[in-house]
Amino acid sequence: MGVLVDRNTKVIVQGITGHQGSFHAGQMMKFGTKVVAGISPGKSGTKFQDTVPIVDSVADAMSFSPDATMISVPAPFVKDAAFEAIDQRIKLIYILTEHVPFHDSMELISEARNRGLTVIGPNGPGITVPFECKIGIMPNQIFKEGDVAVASRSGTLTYEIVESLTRNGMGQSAVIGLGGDPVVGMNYIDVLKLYEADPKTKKIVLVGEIGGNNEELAAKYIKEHITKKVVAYITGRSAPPGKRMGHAGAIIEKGVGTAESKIKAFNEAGVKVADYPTDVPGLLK
Amino acid sequence: MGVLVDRNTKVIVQGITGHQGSFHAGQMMKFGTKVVAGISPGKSGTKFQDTVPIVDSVADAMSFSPDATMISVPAPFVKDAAFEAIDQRIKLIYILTEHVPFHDSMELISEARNRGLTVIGPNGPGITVPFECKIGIMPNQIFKEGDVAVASRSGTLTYEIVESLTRNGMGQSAVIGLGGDPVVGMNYIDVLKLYEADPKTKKIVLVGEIGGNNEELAAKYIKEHITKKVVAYITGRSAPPGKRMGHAGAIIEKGVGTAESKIKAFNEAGVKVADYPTDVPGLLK
Amino acid sequence: MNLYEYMGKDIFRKNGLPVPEGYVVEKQSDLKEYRKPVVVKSQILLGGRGKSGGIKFAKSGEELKSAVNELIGSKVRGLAVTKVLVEEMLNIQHEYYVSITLSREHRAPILIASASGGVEIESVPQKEIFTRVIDPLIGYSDYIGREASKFMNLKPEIASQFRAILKSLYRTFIEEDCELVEINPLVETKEGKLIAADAKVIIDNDALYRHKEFSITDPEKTPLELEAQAKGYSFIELDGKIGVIANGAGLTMATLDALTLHNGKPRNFLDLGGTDNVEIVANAFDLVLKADPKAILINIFGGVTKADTVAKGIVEAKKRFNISKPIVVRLSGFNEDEGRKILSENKIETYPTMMEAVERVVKVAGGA
Amino acid sequence: MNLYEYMGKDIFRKNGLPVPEGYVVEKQSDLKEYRKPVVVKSQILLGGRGKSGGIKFAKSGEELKSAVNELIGSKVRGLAVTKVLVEEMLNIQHEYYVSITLSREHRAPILIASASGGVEIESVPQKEIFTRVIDPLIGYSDYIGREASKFMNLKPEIASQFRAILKSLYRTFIEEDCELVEINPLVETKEGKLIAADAKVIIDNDALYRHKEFSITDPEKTPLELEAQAKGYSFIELDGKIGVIANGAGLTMATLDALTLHNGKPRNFLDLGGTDNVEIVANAFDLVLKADPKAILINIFGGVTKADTVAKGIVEAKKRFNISKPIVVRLSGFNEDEGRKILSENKIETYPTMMEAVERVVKVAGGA
Repeated sequence: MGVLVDRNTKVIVQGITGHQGSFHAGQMMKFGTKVVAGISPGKSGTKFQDTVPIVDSVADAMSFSPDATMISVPAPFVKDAAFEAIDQRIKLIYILTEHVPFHDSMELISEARNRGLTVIGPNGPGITVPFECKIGIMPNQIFKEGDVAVASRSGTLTYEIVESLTRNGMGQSAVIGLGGDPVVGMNYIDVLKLYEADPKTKKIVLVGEIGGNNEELAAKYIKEHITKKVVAYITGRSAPPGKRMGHAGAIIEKGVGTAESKIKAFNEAGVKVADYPTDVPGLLK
Repeated sequence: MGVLVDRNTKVIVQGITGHQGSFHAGQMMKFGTKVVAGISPGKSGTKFQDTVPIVDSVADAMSFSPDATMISVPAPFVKDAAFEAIDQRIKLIYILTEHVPFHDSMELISEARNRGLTVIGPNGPGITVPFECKIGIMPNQIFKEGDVAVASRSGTLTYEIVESLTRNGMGQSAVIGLGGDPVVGMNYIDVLKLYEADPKTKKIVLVGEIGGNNEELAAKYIKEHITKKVVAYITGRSAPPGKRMGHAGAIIEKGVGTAESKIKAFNEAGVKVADYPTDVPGLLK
Repeated sequence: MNLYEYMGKDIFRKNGLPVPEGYVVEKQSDLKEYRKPVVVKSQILLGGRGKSGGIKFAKSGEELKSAVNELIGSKVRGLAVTKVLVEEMLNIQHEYYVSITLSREHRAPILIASASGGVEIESVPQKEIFTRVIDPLIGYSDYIGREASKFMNLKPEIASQFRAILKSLYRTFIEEDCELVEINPLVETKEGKLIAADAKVIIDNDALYRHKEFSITDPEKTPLELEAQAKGYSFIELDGKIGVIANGAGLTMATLDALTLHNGKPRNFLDLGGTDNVEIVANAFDLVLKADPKAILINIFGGVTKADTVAKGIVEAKKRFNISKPIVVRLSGFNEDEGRKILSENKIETYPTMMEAVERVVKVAGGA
Repeated sequence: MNLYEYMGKDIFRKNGLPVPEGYVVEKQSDLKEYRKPVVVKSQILLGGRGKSGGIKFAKSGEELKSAVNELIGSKVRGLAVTKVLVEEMLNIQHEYYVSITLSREHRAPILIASASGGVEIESVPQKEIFTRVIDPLIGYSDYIGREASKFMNLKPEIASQFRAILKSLYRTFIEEDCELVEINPLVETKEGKLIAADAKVIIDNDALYRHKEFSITDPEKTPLELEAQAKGYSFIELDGKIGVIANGAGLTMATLDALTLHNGKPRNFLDLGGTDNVEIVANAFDLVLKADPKAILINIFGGVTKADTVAKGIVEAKKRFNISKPIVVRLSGFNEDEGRKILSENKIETYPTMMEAVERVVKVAGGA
């Protein structure tokens, strides 16, 4: 088993006939992911790309014994879709959608945790274990199999760093995008535990950004519990306080969550922090 | 360990300065129950019966390491008191209060179960393991130590039957009053599991009443899982349909939950059903 | 507390559920001008009104007047009709069933729905009924409605209305502290609209303090039961001869059962509850005496309620109400010796067991 | 979305929270007759208004008029004052602090309260601050308020008001989809009443679709930012010279960081998001051009956004807006070769890495 997923992970896609859902389901299949069914209410009986059966509900998809779901429905419907997946006890629930009200996320994540289920996202690029399984939207071509695990709150920035690793001959054991929202299912600490336990992972890259204190908590956790080498990159150094940089996660409020505070915390935990994304491979050596 | 409680069980009382709370806390202590603290907001620093410290909150009572709580506060405040106990992860939560809106009970019981905690009640007489521990309002003088376990939805009727057992030389290993409300923390099946597992218990008495289908479910469960001898008594045979007999549990609606249906279910499960409460000891022989 | 259809529909309307246009009529002068065909529905708390002549149709002003005339003041299924609901007649395409009630087993709300509505749900085959337990901490979510409407084979335009109804119905169930909210039939009109043609709503009595608007009178109770409720007693009138006062709902029911098994018929159910107050005992007699029984049976197992307190209450009541009817008492439990002593000093018969007391009271009341 | 104090107080009032009597004034003619001493408070979205002269007291009609006169049209902490809130003056006995906000760590609401209010909560010692994470599936329950009021050492009559306020404040937080509801100071008056003397409310932007009443304009945004928002772009004006278009919030921030580390100052933040639409790329230029930068840097890592689409968008924008300012492009990822080809055919500079592009744009923009 890789980190959370592997080549046997059976995935369903809630919203498979949508613009995003269909594009990324197709890309996932090209990557090698076992997409066993798609959900699109009212379209049961049809097939996605002539191979993947489409059903009306997660309940109906249970005959395919899915291990994971990708939720790609409009933001107002995400909570409902997530509860539908939780109700069927889908073990891994990845939410692609952005702009989900965080009150909805709080509720659905609380309930999933009560039931012992894992949520990734919302508003993140998902999880990739090259070349076992990809659930999410990371570009297929940037990966290389290897021993570096990446955890990031950002999407494109993750790709930038993963590509830079690949270009420098450093393959990845797992890449998880936590999501850019203030409330997400997995925080760094949850992912760090998985990476520490994963035999394939030798080194870890954390990609952080301004806002909140999850990087600081991660730094503390690394100091106390992580034996593997960790390198970090933090973005938002140049962001003015109080301005929201693009996604809800990235904001500095009342001096809390500045890049300086995060870099300091990492340095104190013995974690080197790269100035530029492209400096990450060098620091990993 | 007895059923759920024993002589080492540390009990707190939420509402210890109330009319009911103080009377029954006193009786429990006479029985031998370890009442370690009482809660009465605003009265911290004082003592109950010169011995039991009174504190303002369950949080403050945690220094006494309680295992169980008795909640005896007015019905509108029960949900809050229960959440307070749940928040502190008190393992056994007994609710004495009657007339708790069942919507409140649904929520608090759901949450307790999510956290792996046990709720007894609302609106029942509690739990007694003679003479280890009594939490609740059963009269002290009716018990005798022995091997008959009793589960009942009713209060005074339980005493009637327990006294009748004692008078016939049959002591009790445990007596649990489930509570007369339509929504209670423990159903017969939950209690039957405990009694089946309890080495001290040899025989089981179920006291049921009209309303709902919990007796029918219990009968089915007994047939499939219980190896010990079970005798039942059902009250409400003479109740007219649609009339609510005293507590919310006791009502016959649309032919569901009649005494006939329950007696039939027990008979089919090989459980003898007494006509009168005083017939129970004879059937146990 | 069972609500009349018109009260249920008021609640539905408040919570955004579609109901037919209509108004309540108690007397001819309440009638509004006739405009279109209407249904005139007796407001009683029993089903089967249609078959019992409690529902009439009117296609003219004259028919409306005469329907109201016939129904108000009549009896339907034995119940007096004091109000009728006058509603627009629906062009019925199909009748569905939907309700939310409590699952005691799951300690959670349960949704029940069927494409076979308009009849008692008990008569619908199990395989045509959709049921779904709802987690009370999460509540209704739209996917449940999608599963239900697929099960019921609803067309898309009906399904979306149906899901909106489920959402509002669940909110009603929660916000109004209901034991039951039932729409039967939920009508699909020929115009393609879903409308709640009936409304059955039961409010949890224990939650009435949060819903003052309903707490005035419970339409199902007799005047004496209402008086008892106001005085804080759990009291039900029955049709026998023997007045009963006991403590605890279970023990009181067991007492009625024992009477019945001994061919004695109880006149009432009265649960004293847990009390150690003489006045509460004495006043219970007032209620039972108003029901005019042949004899009175007291069955007390002392716990919270102390036997001596009950004895004092009985003595007090005997004096205060000058009771000459036979009183048979069974006293056990906390302070029983003292209680029996008080009673024997006042020449009131006591027995140590329920069985003996029951046998005795049936005898003094003159059998069934 | 940050709300002005007066908007926050409207929400408080709607949710049953006690606020001072008061009204909003935009011009002298809005003033009501003077009756009792009042506070006149500039409506701006920064704290520290008192120290900056943004709050005035008036003990006569004349003083009120002149306070309004002085404040409206003035600048407080650099922000133009267009509205003032005229409120009854409170007889302050004590000032408390209370707020509910999001704990990202716990993915749950967190209650923060202190008996030391009226100052920035950051300046209050940790041991004087009560914090409590609230389970979002359960919500606020009164015992939390009892623990808080005990911690704060409140007298019983104040404690019961405080608990009622917490209950309403939590409801406000949930019902209005808030990121923050803060009352600082929560005033205890000499008359023994608790009143919210200030109101800070932040609504989750992503939930604004459920709260149409707020979605008109975000008072914190510049006109250009509002225009961008209306067009669906995530856009922030900054004070440098180099226009920036990138995709993904993280990559865009990283681009600004890289510029800054190279002594280049960004004029803006613009996250294209994930798009494969030429028009969306072209229109992004319109916004950036309106901010009048010295040069424009495009940094794209193709994924959802395809590099060739972006290239076409850039070419289209260059033509449509007749751009003569230097444009420096970095293109990577999905369809990068095709994208670079399109650009080089149109004589637009491209670089394969972010670093090279950043170095180049700082140079052509003429340094910092």
